[in-house]
Amino acid sequence: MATEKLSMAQALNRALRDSLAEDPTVHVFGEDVGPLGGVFRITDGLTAEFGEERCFDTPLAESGIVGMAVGMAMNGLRPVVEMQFDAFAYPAFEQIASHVAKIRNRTRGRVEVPLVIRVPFAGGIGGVEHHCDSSEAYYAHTPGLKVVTPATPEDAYFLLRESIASPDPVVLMEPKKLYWAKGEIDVERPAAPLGRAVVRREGADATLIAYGPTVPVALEAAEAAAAEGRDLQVVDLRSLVPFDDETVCAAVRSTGRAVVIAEASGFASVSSEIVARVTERCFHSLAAPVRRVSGFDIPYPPPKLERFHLPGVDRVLDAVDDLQWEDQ
Amino acid sequence: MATEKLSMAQALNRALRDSLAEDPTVHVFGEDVGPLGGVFRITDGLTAEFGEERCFDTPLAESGIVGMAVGMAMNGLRPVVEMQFDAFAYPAFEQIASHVAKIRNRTRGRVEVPLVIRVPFAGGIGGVEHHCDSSEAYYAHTPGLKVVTPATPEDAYFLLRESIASPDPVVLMEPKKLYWAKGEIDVERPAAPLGRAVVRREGADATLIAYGPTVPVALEAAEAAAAEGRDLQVVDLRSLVPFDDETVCAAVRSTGRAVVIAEASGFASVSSEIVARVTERCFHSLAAPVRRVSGFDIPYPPPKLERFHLPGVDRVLDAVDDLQWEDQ
Amino acid sequence: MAEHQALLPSEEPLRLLDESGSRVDGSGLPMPDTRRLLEVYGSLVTARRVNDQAGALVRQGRLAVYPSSHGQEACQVGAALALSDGDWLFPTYRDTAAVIARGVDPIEVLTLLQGDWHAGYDPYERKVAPQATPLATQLLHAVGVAHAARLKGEDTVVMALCGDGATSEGDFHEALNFAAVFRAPVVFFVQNNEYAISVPLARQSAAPSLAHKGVGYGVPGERVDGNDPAAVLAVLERAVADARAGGGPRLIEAHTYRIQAHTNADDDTRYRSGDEVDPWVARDPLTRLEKHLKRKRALTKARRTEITEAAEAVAAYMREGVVEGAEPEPAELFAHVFSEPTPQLAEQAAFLAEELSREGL
Amino acid sequence: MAEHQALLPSEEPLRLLDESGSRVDGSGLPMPDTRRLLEVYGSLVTARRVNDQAGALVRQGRLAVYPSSHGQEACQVGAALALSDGDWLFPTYRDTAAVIARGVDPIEVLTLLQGDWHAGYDPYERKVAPQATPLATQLLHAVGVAHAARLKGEDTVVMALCGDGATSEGDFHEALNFAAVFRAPVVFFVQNNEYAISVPLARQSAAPSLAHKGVGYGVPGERVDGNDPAAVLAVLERAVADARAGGGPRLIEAHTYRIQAHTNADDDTRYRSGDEVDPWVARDPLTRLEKHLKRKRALTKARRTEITEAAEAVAAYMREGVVEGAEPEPAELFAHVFSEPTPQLAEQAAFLAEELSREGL
Ligand SMILES: Cc1ncc(C[n+]2csc(CCOP(=O)(O)OP(=O)(O)O)c2C)c(N)n1
Ligand SMILES: Cc1ncc(C[n+]2csc(CCOP(=O)(O)OP(=O)(O)O)c2C)c(N)n1
Ligand SMILES: [Mg+2]
Ligand SMILES: [Mg+2]
Repeated sequence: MATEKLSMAQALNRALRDSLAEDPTVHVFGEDVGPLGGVFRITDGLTAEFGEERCFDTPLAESGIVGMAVGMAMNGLRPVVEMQFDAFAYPAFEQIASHVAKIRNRTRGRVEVPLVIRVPFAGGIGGVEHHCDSSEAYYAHTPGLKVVTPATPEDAYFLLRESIASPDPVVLMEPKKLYWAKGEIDVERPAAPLGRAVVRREGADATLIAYGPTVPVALEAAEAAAAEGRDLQVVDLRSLVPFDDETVCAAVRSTGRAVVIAEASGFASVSSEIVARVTERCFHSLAAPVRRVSGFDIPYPPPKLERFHLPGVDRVLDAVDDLQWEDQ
Repeated sequence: MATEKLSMAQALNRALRDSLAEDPTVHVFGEDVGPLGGVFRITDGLTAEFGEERCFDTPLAESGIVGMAVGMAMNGLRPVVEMQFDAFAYPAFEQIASHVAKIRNRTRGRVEVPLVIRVPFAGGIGGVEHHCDSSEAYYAHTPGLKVVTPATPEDAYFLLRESIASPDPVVLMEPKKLYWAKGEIDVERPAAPLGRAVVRREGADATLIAYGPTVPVALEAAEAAAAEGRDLQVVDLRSLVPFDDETVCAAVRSTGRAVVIAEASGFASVSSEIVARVTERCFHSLAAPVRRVSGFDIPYPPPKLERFHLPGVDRVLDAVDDLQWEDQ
Repeated sequence: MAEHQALLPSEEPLRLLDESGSRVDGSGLPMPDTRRLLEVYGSLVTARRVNDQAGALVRQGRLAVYPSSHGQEACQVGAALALSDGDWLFPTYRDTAAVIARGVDPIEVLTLLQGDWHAGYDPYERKVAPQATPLATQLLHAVGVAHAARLKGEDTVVMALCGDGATSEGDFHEALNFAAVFRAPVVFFVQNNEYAISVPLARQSAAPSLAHKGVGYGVPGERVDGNDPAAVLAVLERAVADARAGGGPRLIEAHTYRIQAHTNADDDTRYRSGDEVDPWVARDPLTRLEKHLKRKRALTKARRTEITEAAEAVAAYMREGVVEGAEPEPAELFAHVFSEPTPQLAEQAAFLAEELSREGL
Repeated sequence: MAEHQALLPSEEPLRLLDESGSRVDGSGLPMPDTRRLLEVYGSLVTARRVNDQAGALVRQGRLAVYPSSHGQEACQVGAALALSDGDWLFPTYRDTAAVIARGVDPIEVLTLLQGDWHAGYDPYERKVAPQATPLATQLLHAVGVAHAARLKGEDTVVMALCGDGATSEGDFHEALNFAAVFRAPVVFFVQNNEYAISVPLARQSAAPSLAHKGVGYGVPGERVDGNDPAAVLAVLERAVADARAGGGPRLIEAHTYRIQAHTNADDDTRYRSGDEVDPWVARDPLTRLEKHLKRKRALTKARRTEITEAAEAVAAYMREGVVEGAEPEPAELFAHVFSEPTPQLAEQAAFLAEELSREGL
């Protein structure tokens, strides 16, 4: 069919291009997204193809970018904005938490802000401080925001397309370290609606629950475990809000054991939420407490130390081994 | 002894006054904290007593307030800043997440920023939108911040004193609805170090884990349950970061059942963390999954609907009743 | 002359009427014609009545809180009347009178302060954004609405209101800058009422005036006597016309004064004296325009009665509507968070419904 | 004359030397004496050498990234030399040469870009804040340090650096305003190098100049030719002296140009042409001062050798230090988060230690 091999960066670029072409209300803007094509080249060629009005650079101010997007969305457009790096979205936090997330609710649904905030996030690329934060919990904790994150180029394409099409504001967390990973993508297949997890690998012994940058880690761990005779299932959440309790709980009930894998610091995080809700819902199916493999509760480390912080295959396998333990 | 009956607002005021008097490096500032004494009067009389240099109004800009505090702390002072309401701290989010929380770590401990950010938070006072957010998860999830919250005037006094004395930055979450609740306070008793939970009520059947505004709810629920013959234990966390695993786990192990009560929306929150960590640590002591009674995953409601959102005694008692249930 | 001169405000705020209602010359502003001034006067009387009535409802415990624009009505009315139907108004919590002057249903406006819901009116009906509480944040939305209008080829102008205190927020800066860079048709209208709750202007800014902030963005700054209804209208109408014609954004500072406390919950005796307030009472915008119109014999008794009655009708409507507000439905808590409730919200809604049904609600 | 005139910048950037190194009159700036200019020249040569050497280390894969100040060395050196020992410097990621000019150990400075740790030097040793990455945020810290100094009765001045792009951030606005209101002794020094990564100044601001932002805060704004080492030093020294004397903050915009790409990771051919860059190469600050000193016969061969050798020594030190950097200890991950590790961090540290010991590390 129309299958192609693209990197996640290319898939995101394709999604923007297709959305711009199909829907004249779509507008892409942010810092350096114009002629430069963004520091990760996600918007490469869009200004040339669609003109300055459809894809443009803004002054350097994230609150400004998001705030302007809110107004544009109020006035019938579908803005897609780029935050250059995770930590540089923080200046926009008030706009995101007090307006993007709340304006529909405040106005009893009269004002919709169908905008997308793209946030390249997480580490593993040797970036210096402030360039590798896993900030998804801030958004996922804020009612009114949808929060999605792809682990494959194909999901990146469809999640971005669906996010743009959504009448609700969506924060798209893009795992930087996967920007260059290639995968097959068929842009003509019907898109799954936002909010669906997917079982990436079947397995009977335990369930690995991952999202974004940790999905490949989970798959690799499952591969390694298989060599040792342990049959691990891998769930890729794809959407943090809404959360796909159905898929996740069915998976965990089928194995009775689970490990949640996330790069973000664990405390009061999305991974805490997953442990909590899986336990609440599947308590009597669990043979062992759900384990977490997350980043430590520390600021993101300098490049030479990041490998000690990031959930790696060995640490995941250790956690799987721990699923047999008794409570101490 | 030196026991007095004070409201929490008065206790906080007393703590500021005593700190200003004892330590010339303490400086209090923010919006309307000078002659007005703050919209909640927590800084009442401080400018008159200590002068304009020790307690002063700033221009209306929260990022500015926190950013200036960082610089003052770098230069040997101990700033105590007030954010007027929870949601109005969001403009300062970048300063808090990228600087307050990280500067010690960035500089290998060379730069300390011993500052306190006071955040009146949570609801129950009939406040309009943006005045009642429970924002503690944003801070608790950010490594490098201590996050504490009092439930009694005495704790308010000591937590604020200890926060000011701490070499680490502390976010003090002040439950607005308890500002006017009075309690005995003995300012001369030795202060507990930051990071200690306290068992507010002994009980054998189940443990209620609460903090800040939900502590009185937990105590009331325990009282009501006692009338029905159920013996509930109540833990007041006081500190979210650091977290007192020792006290909490000992409590939960002693009863085998637990309900976590928090006003904040539940998703990816401090309450998720508590469920997760208690379950991880006490799995085999648990007769039932740990239950959560938290705010819904919605923007804080308008005054006339807040009672449906807030964890109340009945909802807590229902959750306690649920602790017997099997996994469906 | 340096490029910047054209962007700098006049040394004194522009005026058309002095405190006694006499015509002042030299501002270069066109005097609105009498018919228009009568319209302004009518709106002023209603605005004052709205403020008074809301204050009374607060005292009766029927509204939780009300930030009054008493004394600032010339700004309230000017902001509303300077716009065409297709334009947008971005008000703050203090601009209830402006929102009503623009034609929004007063009861819908008071939904917020009654505690029934947040924004109570349909923003699209009269093109009035929800009243903003987080300071200066709405200015960016105003820029976005204006920029979108330009992209769509519409000649909409956006009037964005804020107070003196709000000019200190980062979002004020970003909004002015974005508007200037994109030449968005926004009139930023700052009501400098000398206070941000308790904090006086001198603690807010050391600038010669707030209008002097314009030049730093390449935006023309103007100052107007905010208690002169004629000058406020004239200056805003000119700015709206310029913006509509493609001249880009404008920054206008009105010099006025907050006669009452910040809200009923505030105690202004803690930070200012009556001596400071009194001279401003004498500068009341209503009496100023009334004197002017009387001097011009433009205010007939009949017209006056008509105006008073119209204002009274609004007040009566407010009194009625505020009591009769139905209690909001608990189920609404979950209805508007997303376009469709998520499974999580559906579950929570069911939980609450079940809880209420057990309580027999 | 209106109050604001004193706060507005000159129409043209101030200059003491033209591009050929000849003296220009009329700026009202005092010409630094020859001894001082020689000192500046020496620092310029080192700064350029630092930039070149860091670039080479990047090409060799020994540094991850380097944002060069090539072409902006007059600003780098001026910012450092205008300060006394007790003053503070607040640099950005691009101001490595300024940090080194202030006397910080170059290898400690490069810790960040080597990936060993974040800030590598002790900020208190030479009173240099960590190089800031989140744009404009450090300006507020600078205000805080300055305000604290004033409260403590010290006569410290703080030099706060940022780029043209950073002036668009809300924190720039809040910092200027806080400094003005508190009369904090801060010199805000904007290196306008025409670009924020790929975004040209015209997309950043529509103001006549960035120095025009000063008047909106009541802060005097000045413009200086950023490639004129004599003028930059003179204007900064005057501003530092004024601030020290209690004159409050100053805003100075240096007109300069980013000769190289944003960093080595950037591809500037995507957004600008070589034709645009070339004239700026001709305005090089080093050659300009060199020509001037040569014309004055102030630059002896011996002095020149001495200067080159000093610069070479720094480069050699960088080459050596960057290879020999020890690997950071994993345990450090937990050491500095709080004054004492929390029980949670202690547990996590033990977990990692155990993991590493199992791996035999
Ligand atoms: C971001 C933010 N910070 C703080 C507040 C609390 N607050 C509400 S009104 C106000 C004063 C605003 O003063 P000004 O802008 O002059 O407007 P005015 O009330 O005088 O009309 C403050 C501090 C807020 N609403 N938003
Ligand atoms: C808050 C924030 N947003 C975005 C970035 C990413 N970023 C790094 S440098 C830069 C451009 C800065 O331009 P300018 O202020 O002119 O300084 P220059 O690099 O030219 O020295 C950007 C957008 C950042 N570091 N911080
Ligand atoms: Mg005001
Ligand atoms: Mg630049």
